[in-house]
Amino acid sequence: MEDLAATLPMLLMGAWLLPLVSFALIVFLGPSMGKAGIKAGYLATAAIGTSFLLSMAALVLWLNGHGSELGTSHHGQTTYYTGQWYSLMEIGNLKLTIGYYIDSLTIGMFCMVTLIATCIHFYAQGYMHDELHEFTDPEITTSDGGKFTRPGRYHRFFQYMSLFCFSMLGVVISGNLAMTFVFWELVGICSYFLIGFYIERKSACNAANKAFIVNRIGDFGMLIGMMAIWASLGTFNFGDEQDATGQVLRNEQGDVANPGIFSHVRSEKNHYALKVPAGMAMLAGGDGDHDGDHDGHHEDEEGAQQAEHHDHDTASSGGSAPAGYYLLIVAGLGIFCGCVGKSAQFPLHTWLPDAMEGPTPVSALVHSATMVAAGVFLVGRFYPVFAPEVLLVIASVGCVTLFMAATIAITATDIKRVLAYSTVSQLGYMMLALGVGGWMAGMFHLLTHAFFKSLLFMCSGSVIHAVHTNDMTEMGGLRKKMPYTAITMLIGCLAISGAGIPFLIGFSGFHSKDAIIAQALNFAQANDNPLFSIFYYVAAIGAAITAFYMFRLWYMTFAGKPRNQERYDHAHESPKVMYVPLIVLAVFAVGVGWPIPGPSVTNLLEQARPAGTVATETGAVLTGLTYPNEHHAHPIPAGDTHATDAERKRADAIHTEANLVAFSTALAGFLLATMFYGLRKIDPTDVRQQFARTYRFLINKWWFDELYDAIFVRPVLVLAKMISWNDRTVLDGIVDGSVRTVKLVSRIDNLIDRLLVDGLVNLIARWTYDIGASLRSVQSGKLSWYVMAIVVGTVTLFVMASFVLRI
Amino acid sequence: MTNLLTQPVGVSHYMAVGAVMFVCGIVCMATKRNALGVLMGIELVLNGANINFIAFGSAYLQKDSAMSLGLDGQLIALFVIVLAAAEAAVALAIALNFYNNHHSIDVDRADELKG
Amino acid sequence: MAEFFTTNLIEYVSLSEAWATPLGYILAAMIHIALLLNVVAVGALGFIWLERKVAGRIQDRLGPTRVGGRFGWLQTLADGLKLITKEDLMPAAADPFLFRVAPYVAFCASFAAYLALPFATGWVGQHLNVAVFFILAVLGIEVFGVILAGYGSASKWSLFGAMREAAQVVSYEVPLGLCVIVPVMIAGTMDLIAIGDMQAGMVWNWFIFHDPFTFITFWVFFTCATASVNRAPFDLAEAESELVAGFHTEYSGLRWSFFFMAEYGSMFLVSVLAAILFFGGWNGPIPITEIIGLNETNGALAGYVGNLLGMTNLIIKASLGVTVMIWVRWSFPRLRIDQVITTCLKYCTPIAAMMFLGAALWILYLPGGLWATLRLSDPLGHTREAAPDQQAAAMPADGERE
Amino acid sequence: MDQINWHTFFFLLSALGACTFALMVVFTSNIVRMAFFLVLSLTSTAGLFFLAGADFVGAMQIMIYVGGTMVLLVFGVMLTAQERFVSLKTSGGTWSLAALAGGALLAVLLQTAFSVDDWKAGDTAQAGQSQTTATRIGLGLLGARFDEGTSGYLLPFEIVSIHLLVVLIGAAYLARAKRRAKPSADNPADRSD
Repeated sequence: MEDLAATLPMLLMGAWLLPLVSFALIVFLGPSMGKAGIKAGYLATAAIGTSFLLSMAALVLWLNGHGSELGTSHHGQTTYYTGQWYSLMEIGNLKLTIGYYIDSLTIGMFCMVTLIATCIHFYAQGYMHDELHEFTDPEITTSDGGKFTRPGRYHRFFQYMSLFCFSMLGVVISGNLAMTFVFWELVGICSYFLIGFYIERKSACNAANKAFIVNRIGDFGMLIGMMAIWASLGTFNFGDEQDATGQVLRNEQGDVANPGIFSHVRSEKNHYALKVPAGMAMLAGGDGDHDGDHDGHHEDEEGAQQAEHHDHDTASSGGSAPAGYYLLIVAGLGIFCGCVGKSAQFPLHTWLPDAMEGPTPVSALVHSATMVAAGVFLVGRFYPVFAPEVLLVIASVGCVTLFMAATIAITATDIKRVLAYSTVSQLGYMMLALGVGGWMAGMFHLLTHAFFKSLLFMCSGSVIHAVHTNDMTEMGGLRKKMPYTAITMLIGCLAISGAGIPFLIGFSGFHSKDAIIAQALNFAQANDNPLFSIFYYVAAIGAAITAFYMFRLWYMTFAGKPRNQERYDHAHESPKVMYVPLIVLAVFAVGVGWPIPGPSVTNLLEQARPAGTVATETGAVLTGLTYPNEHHAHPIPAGDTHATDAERKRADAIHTEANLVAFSTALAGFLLATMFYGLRKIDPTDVRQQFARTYRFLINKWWFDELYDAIFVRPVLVLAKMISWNDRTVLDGIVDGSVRTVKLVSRIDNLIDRLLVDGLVNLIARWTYDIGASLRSVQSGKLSWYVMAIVVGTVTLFVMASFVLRI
Repeated sequence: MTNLLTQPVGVSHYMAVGAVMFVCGIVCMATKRNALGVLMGIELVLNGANINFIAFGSAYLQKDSAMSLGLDGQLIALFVIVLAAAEAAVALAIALNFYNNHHSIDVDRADELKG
Repeated sequence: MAEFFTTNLIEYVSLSEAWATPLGYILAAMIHIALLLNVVAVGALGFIWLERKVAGRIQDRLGPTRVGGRFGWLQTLADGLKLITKEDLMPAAADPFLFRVAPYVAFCASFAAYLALPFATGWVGQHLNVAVFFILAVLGIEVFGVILAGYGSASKWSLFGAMREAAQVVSYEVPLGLCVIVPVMIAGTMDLIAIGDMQAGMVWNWFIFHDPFTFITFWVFFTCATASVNRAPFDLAEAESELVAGFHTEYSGLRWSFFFMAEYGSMFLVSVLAAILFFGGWNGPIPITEIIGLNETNGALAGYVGNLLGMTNLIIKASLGVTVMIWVRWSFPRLRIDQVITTCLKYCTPIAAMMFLGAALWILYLPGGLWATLRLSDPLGHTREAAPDQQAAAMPADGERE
Repeated sequence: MDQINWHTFFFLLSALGACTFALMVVFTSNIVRMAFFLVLSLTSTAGLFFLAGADFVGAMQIMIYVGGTMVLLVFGVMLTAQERFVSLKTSGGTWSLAALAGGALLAVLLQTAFSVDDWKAGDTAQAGQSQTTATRIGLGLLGARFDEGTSGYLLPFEIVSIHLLVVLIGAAYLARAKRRAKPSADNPADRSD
């Protein structure tokens, strides 16, 4: 165990820093790395590949050390290692450190990110080969109507990819909120670079700016959350301070010596139940000393009564909730704001589809598997701190996003945009899952989705590479030309649609989506309020829509007859370096979610479940809000003695219903898509005309861009014009007037200078000249004279000092 | 007169040697016309000074060892040596430059700036 | 040893103490000198023979075969006799003083460096705390002999050779010094005996295996050492294809042989230095003498035998180094002077500097070196008590060896 | 007869060497021989340093002065050693003036040297038990003075490092081969740069 505490951080640090090394090397040596920087690709790939091996080593070590605890649901403390590598600065209480927080989630994410990134690096070596020589951008015409040609930027691409991997891994491994924020922003800037890779294209430029600015809005909320947490808790660390062997440091009373954020909110003393930390209560004006006695949401009756009692006492400051509870909500919402931006949730989702302007490997890496996953990851990491009310917000946002993005995806014809909206929609699934209390379900879907979404993106890249267009209306019948791509893409579609045999086994998406729907159902059943059933229904409908648009995409691309013969004729299967990664990812897309006994992904994730989140919880403000135990959405293992028979029965029922619903909705979507596009029994254009209004609404993406344009962009432009006018007339007038005054003054000054000052200076100069002329004969140019003068001077000084002055 | 060989030496003896070397250096600088000869004189002067530093830094050359400079003497001597090396490099470069321009190494020929 | 002679002189020869003390010291010093002179002179004898044999083999010849029976092992002696009997020539335009004194300067510098060179624990002419530094410094004087010879000969070939030598040696002192600093830094002392003793034990205690940086450092050190003792392919000072014989063009007879002895003496010296700094000095790959108890704790005789074995060990290692130098000389063409300087300034110096930095960081972050670090994760259960000797090494005990 | 003090004996030997060779530097007119005597003088000085217990500085003296600076000087001498510059004669007047000034300075310095009683004799019996100075000097240069508890010489050390770098660049710049705009026709040797 103590070895793990030393070796795991070492291994993961290596995995984390290798891409940085690659980045630094490419930055300084990139252009000289082989022809047009081709070795930069090898270097970056080698770096991330080694990172993957190190991550796998870490995983093996973890399983070796903690494998025996797999699969057992636990209610106690999560196993983790935390510590710091480097202290950036300490100002008073504020400690900014580079640290780590390693649990099985971290390791799982490391393996996933590095594996996918490695595949994508290989893939990109093939995809980006155009950049190896002079690159003529087909989408740009210069002002004189010619083609725009520039030197290739192969090495720069891999430079940013390396930096991106480093940043993403930094987010995953980071041990405190401040470090997370730093790497969070690094991820943002990397995506800015990569989206704007074709910087000469206006659209790419705009998309990069959009992504960056929209993310800033979310980050502003995140900063507020950070401030709320730091001001009240005084620490940024996630976990409790540990000694070198991974044991939590304790003081004499046996309490945790330096608790992290998680322990502040869900302390060991309080049986890991959510409780407003003393710091927050104090900051909110409540009496921090009595906090431990009265606050908190104990499951037992007595605690509830006490809480009620306390509520009456502080009715003025905290309403019905305990003091500081709102601060907890603000902190949670703030952090969630950042995640909304990064994970492209409603209403900040608009940047993600535009971000498809970047090269396809970028889309696959940045905007499907990792960067947007960072938001979900942070929600998952920060889960213990979210109050039930915040979770409700998360669920609502996820629900809206899920539905909205899925509907838009139905009408999109750009192959990458379909996938982009699908990504947004799936992220909405994850948020929904987290929001309804399905921590495991959300994280599980995050991992499985990363695999099949990157696979899908890379397949689409392969298609684009072959036909040189994004437009699906110009494709069709490509499966004969590109068998590998077609099959792997079909696997990806099946996985994302959640195909599988109910109650038995299926593609990875089947298991994760099933878990989400089950928890949504569980949540709906636990709350009487029918409004909460919306989550369940939207999730189920979303599954159908997902299957529909995914198979629409596949049919339009690969099945049927070619719609554009010329493009079809030029199409060809991609090189080996591109389709081998596809096959690797396809294998994972199939099997990563299988519930094999022992080291399955779910069991691994279960180990990282934040302490106390399986217990049933209720809201303090919305007192009707109840969060059920996530374990009770699945068949409860026979060994679990905590569960009652009723709970067992209910869990089985939920499982059965969710399984069937997930399967049947997906099947329905699939059949519908087959009817429309596969067998062509129904003509899509008819339907389109029939629902013209809806179609326009969807094809224009719910008018979101136009709405933001009207609300935010135009007013800002008008304001800017007004300020500009003010600058030019008022401010410039003042400045010009002062210039004229200064000119006048300086003329007068000039007169004084020439007559008075110059006269004086000239006089001194003449004196100096006369003295110099009389002294020139001393400068004989003979070195020996100078030396002797020094000696005689020294001796004279000495004689004077000792005999005349008698010092 | 006491036999010099049987007496322990002290700082004074070192200072005497230093003084001789120092004065030799001075005379060398004053009398040599070759620029490199002058440079050698400078080296002698610096060494004469260094001997004093070492002597005062030595723990056992004075009656009262607490009066010694201790390690400071050696450290300063070290700095002198290093700076002397730097000085020699620059002076040599100047001398070579002078030689390139004047085809002579005689410092008395370098008198363009004389008054 | 001086005390031994003094007491014996007083006791048996009944000299007064005033005379016995200086005599004792002089006797002890003379014995030391005689021993060391033997190392230089006999060593040179052997190595010149070795050079001729190795060169012969490399060029598919037999080399000397006749003198002294088999293998021509007395060839060098015969050469030496011939050199002694040769006329001592001096060019008319030469500066007589400098011409005469130059060979002695070269030889004395090479020989004086042996003063501080240990051959086994405690077996050293004069135990110095800054032995490594002293040896490098004194070795640097050797170049003066060459330069004075070049200038004093009043021959342009000699002058060219001397100028090259001056430029080369001054340049190569920089990477050589940097390379030496690496093991010195690891050992924490400049005392060669302490450095040698620190590498006692199994083969992986040798500093060359301490970390990857020392491993690379050794090769740089060997290259620079080859250059600084003027051996091919860096023997620009005597490049016979261009400069007749370089700085010793005008020399003949015994004076010439002094240069030769100085060269072989220096070769052996740097090889011994390399052996002590990187290859464990007098410690074998397996501490056999330690295992069978041949050390001071088991009596003076055991210690003496152990030291003798150690010395043999060291001399074998150093001879291997010399052999490699010979091998290199007969295998590689001579570099041009600009290539020599390029090798030094563009390759050796930066590499040595990087190795220095790397080794420093290694020590800082992996205390105990590579093996100690590996042992941390040793499956056989060695725990993380990293190398207590490392801490002991940081503050070496002084003045208690002799 | 008193016991001969060996420390004094070696001191006198080295001092004699240092002074004699320094004087020979002054009185030799041949520049190469001057350099040779200077080497001997500096080596003797190193011996004095060893005797004063400063073994590191002594070795440093040999390494830097003798092995580096002097080789550099001789290098310069050879580069400029044309026949007419090897022995430049100095006028008798300069000699006498220099002797006068030097003699006065020597008198003053010697008077100072022997003016303090405490300095006249030390306790050189301790000379044998010298301790390592290299480690302490190294620490002192890096800013830690454990013997006195004061701070060391880190700043001067860094300044000297920068200084050396500047000198290196400056010397290389000064001594670089200049490409003349117009090679003078009357001196073909000028073209050889």
